[in-house]
Amino acid sequence: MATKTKDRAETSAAPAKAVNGTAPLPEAKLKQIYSTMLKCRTMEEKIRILFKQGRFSGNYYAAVGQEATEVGCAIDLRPSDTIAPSHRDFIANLIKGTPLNLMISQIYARKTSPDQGRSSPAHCGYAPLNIITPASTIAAQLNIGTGVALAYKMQKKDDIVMAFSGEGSTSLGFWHEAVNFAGVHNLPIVYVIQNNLWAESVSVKLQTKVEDLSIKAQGYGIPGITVDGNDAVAVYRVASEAIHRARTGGGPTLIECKTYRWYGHSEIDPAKYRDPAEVEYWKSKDPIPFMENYLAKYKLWSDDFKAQILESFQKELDAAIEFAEKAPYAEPEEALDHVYSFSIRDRELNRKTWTPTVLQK
Amino acid sequence: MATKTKDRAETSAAPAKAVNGTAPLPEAKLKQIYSTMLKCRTMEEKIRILFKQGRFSGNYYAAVGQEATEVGCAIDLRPSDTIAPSHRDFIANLIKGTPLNLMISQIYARKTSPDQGRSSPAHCGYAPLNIITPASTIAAQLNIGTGVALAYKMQKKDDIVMAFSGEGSTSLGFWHEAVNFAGVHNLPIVYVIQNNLWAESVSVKLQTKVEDLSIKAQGYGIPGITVDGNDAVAVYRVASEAIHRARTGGGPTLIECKTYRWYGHSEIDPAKYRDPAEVEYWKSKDPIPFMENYLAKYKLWSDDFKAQILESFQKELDAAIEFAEKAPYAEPEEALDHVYSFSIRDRELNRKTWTPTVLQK
Amino acid sequence: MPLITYIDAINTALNEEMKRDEKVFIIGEDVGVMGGAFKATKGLIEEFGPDRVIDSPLAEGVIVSSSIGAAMAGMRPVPEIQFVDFVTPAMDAITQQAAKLRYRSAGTQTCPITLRICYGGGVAGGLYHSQTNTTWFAHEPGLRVIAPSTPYDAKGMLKAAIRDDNPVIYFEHKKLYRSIKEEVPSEDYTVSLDKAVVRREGSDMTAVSYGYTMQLMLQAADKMKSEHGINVECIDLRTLNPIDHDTILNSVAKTNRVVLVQEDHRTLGISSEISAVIAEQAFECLDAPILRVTAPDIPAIPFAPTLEKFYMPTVEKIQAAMERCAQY
Amino acid sequence: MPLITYIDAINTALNEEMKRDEKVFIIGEDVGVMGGAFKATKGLIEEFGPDRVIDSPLAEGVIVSSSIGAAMAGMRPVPEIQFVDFVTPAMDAITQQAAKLRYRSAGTQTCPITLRICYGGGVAGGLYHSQTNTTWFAHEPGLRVIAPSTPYDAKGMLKAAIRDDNPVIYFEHKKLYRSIKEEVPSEDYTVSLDKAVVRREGSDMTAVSYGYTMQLMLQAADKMKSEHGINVECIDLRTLNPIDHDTILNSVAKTNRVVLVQEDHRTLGISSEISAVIAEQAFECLDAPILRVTAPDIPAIPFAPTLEKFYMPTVEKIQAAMERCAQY
Ligand SMILES: Cc1ncc(C[n+]2csc(CCOP(=O)(O)OP(=O)(O)O)c2C)c(N)n1
Ligand SMILES: Cc1ncc(C[n+]2csc(CCOP(=O)(O)OP(=O)(O)O)c2C)c(N)n1
Ligand SMILES: [Mg+2]
Ligand SMILES: [Mg+2]
Repeated sequence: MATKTKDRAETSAAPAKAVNGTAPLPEAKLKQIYSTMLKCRTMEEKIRILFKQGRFSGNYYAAVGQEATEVGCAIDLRPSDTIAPSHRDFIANLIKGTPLNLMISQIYARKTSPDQGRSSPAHCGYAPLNIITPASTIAAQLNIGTGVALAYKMQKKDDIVMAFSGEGSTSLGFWHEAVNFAGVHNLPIVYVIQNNLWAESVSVKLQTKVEDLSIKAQGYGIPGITVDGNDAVAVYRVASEAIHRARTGGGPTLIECKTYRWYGHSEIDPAKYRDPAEVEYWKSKDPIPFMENYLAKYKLWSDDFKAQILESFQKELDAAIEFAEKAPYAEPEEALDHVYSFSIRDRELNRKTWTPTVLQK
Repeated sequence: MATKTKDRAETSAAPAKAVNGTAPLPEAKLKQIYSTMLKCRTMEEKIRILFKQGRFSGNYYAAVGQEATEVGCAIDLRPSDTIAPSHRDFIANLIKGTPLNLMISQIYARKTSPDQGRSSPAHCGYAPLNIITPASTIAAQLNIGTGVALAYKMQKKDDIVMAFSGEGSTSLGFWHEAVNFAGVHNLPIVYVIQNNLWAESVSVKLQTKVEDLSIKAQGYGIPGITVDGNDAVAVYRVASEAIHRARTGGGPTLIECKTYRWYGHSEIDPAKYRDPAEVEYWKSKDPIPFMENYLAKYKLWSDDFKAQILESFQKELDAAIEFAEKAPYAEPEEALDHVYSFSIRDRELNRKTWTPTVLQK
Repeated sequence: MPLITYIDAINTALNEEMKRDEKVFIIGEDVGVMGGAFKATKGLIEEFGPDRVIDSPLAEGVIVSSSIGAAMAGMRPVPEIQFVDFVTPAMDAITQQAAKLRYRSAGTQTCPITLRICYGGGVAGGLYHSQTNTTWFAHEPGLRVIAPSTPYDAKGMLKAAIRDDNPVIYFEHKKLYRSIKEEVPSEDYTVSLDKAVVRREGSDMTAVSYGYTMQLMLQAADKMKSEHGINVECIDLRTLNPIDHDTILNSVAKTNRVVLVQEDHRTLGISSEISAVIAEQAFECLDAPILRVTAPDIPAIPFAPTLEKFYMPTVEKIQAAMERCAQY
Repeated sequence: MPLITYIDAINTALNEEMKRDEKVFIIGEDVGVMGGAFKATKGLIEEFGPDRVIDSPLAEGVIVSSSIGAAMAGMRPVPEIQFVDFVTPAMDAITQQAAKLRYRSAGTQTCPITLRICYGGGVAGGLYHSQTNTTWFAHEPGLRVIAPSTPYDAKGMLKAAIRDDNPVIYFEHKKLYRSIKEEVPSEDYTVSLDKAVVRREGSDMTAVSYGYTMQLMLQAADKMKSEHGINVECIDLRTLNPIDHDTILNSVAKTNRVVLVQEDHRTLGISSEISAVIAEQAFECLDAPILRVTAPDIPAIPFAPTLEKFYMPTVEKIQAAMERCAQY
């Protein structure tokens, strides 16, 4: 339990080197982290434009600004590991490998989406890669993920679960029940709190009296650590240690990533409740240039490298948008499907009328 | 935040002197604590006999063995303070001053009970003294109590709330929501966990991975302390400090009292899941002789003193039992009362039938 | 009288009640600095301060339970649940505490709270921002459950609820917020929490609904008149618990035919209870089967427009049922 | 065939299913070392160990949600809620997750759990150990809800539920646990989760109930025969969601009279839905009002014996309704 934190000083955000020595990560991994962050950013900025253009309806919850957190945590997960995403973790799909055509179909609520257009945009899951289709209910995915971890343990697998939640989610009773349960049963799960300081319009100061949310781990007897969520390498190292612990029977970890969402809670939220200076401060801590500098230091980055990633991803993305825009909606009656393992179509569509079978008595 | 505990060593149970110097409490207070504990014990042992004799039905949840905790915490509360009791805190009524006739009427579910026989025995509240009538739902009283504390703060009163819960209750989401909320709003409330090691048949080891439950306070940014729940003086000092803090705007405190229930979860539970040696160990730590020794050390105790308390209380108790046994049950139709602020009797008892008002068209 | 929207009616009622009685306070997610997800509480934190307009932690359980406790201690809390889809964490507080506190204490402890809950679909909200869930609470004696469908009622019933001594669940339909306007008195007034109301008189058929579909039902009734000369008496239920049986049964005694309309899915929606009451207490009055226009029995409103449209009751679907009823 | 009680039937079914399929496990409060508050899981921890019979923390939410997740990952969890009065903390897990997971993932993610819930009154349990609350779940498409009333069904339906691919809520009535015995096969068998069953044939009247009151209804029917020569057809609903309409409507088409019996309070109990279905789909078949025998609309069963007795349906109350129905 090397990362178990005892007091505030230690739980503060710390760059990668402070966590686990100074040896840099393999070059390929560093580049993969960077390119994935870049793709996430590109995709979400594009989705935001599509929304503003009215090309899909509903809403979208961008994680722009939080890419280091999501990528640093999830980049190494196996297909057989489970991700339990919240409303803000659409990009978890990109990281884990959900085909882009399917993801954008989700945004457009088309029949070709993994959920055939049932959930709201951004609420994307993908069964083949074990990404739980999220409800909107806060913390629900984390609670279900805890059950998946229970199964993994029972099945003696070395797969693990990574459950994302926002700092607002920590106030909810279910969150507590799940983390406490994981502690008792020493489950293979990593709880990642993306503390972006706001839950819709509510400041973290009104959520809880504590400053570093990883201290909550102490109430459950599990390791907790706070990390700079805008430093992908730091996040990666912290997450790697937690994932390793979970995989090897060491039980759950609570990671708090301090980060920030650049935009409103959703695309219809002008986020006037925030001080513009706060937004500017966090934009200046943009995780992507931060990572570029880091890579550059090791001569792993160039404008060209970036341009190449962007160019090929843009193509993929444009193709996916075209695919989704051309895809059909589900047929109206399909609303009746997948309620149960059996069909209810006949029951709902053909209601019979009874007449007396015998003469009046 | 003098009692805020930083690590395990400090949160361990500690006798009174370790908490707040060595000055003994006023003699009258010490005697009052003792005599109240004795009355609680006497009453509950009597109620258990009455149950075994089949003189009332339902069930009873005795706090025998936990008297130091309850008395030490609640003895100094004002009538205008609120107690939020759980199923095991029937004796909170005795401590706060609910008339014995009414309490025993509750046991007998008579019309003369504060709830007119609606709740199960042991679920006793008393509005004039601000004792919340408990639901059986675990932690519910604590959540409602938190709302009372919110009102007290809004109303700028210096009344406080004391909310009891068992260690099992701490696993429930609502518990977490309430304590976290009290932290954010700095409410005048004292949360007392009576950790009696068992929640029905479930060991505290299966409830949570932590050893000293007061550490959970850290997740809410409030002071937490663990105290020997069988040492009434220690409990009293810890509680006094917490009550004082709450009264003077210092916010909530979480107190864990380590204690033990001697008997089964309820009168129908033989408690076979416990090691008899464990029971014996805790019986040897009986808070009442412990207090007798303490008093004796200061020459405040004698057989005679005890006999006097018992004699007069026995009389009171016998009279209350007689009162209750002679009291009537509510009339059947009274089941329809107090659903709303208005009566539903007419609606429920006199259902009308309609016939067509005009000729057929 | 000013012409105002449904949501303005709510906002005004809150404002006026907070002025009238300093025991009234608001608590919920985003009710403060943001003025509510739909702006129902807009401007209130500026006027009454953060002690009376509390941005709560993300925890519906304690939003309601803290209100219950505060109400016990003399306050008049008006907690808010942002979407009924997220009311589940407060299920214990609502059904086991608020609904039963008066009963379990034989009337000695009470909790006059007014829990505002935003509900309803037809706004591309998808599975978790469109639910109805009125049944859970209409089924609980001890709760008053109301669901106004007009700005006038929205204001008058909210004021009455806040002054009422019982726990009231106030269902406000998000599709109504800005879709209808009505002239609403600036003076203080309240609307009874006990009574359904006849919105449109008619002798040929009784139709009953609440919330958004009440408005659709009125439109369908107009078409029945203009297209078939059939006079549909339209009852706005308004109160879902306890239900005003008399207004409905008096109407059925007159019309002998019934169409019930609800946005909720079919099984155990509010219409089921109304149907059962009629079939039991006004059987002689019936000339035709009691028809229900409801959503299909699927878990919630799916997001895609084709699917949502299939789900929602419409004027056409209601009119078709009225025609079937008339022709029977 | 051995003569066994309802609770033995449950215990045997659990034991057999755990032997048959190692993916089956149990989780709940006191299910392990204590063998359950009523001993439904007695002996299982000794036989299958604490990894498959998990004494959970006191947290109904995670009892159900961890089961949902485990089921997604291939297990067959059988979580238990000790008393339905305490199911509220699991309301989100049950209604928003279990009921909607298959739907929201278009069938790609499913959670075959069997949630056993102990319910019902008449045992001096008081307000918080006697509730019914079946409506909350019968109202939720996506859930199967079953409520066996005999030992044979208790065993066969529990086995079917565990093998079923849908989330099933299994309501077991505490008053039935030890009050009835029946011959139950030792061999493996299952009972359909789709069908109501005619427990007693009759041509004069249809009576429908479930759970404990099903047994009372049969007794009342016997009295109707012996005292009045009236043949009451008794239907045991068994499945509360989705309800088997055909069995009921076929019977009503034959008898033309209906009495519905439920232990739950009146408004929006299961009988309301059955009444509405009949009034809509078999109106022509009705010769009399559809009568409901229910508890009054009060928040829960009060403790004192006078009050509990007033609350509970009895053979006498049921018979009185049958007589009224026959005389109409
Ligand atoms: C139980 C529940 N209550 C309320 C909501 C409405 N809601 C959606 S997101 C949100 C804020 C979430 O904040 P946080 O957990 O910090 O995540 P973030 O949006 O910042 O990523 C709220 C209140 C919900 N979805 N579920
Ligand atoms: C929400 C809820 N779940 C389950 C129960 C059943 N139950 C009653 S008491 C109890 C154990 C309580 O343990 P603890 O909190 O330690 O209190 P103690 O009985 O030891 O005083 C349980 C599980 C309940 N009353 N409420
Ligand atoms: Mg946040
Ligand atoms: Mg305990």
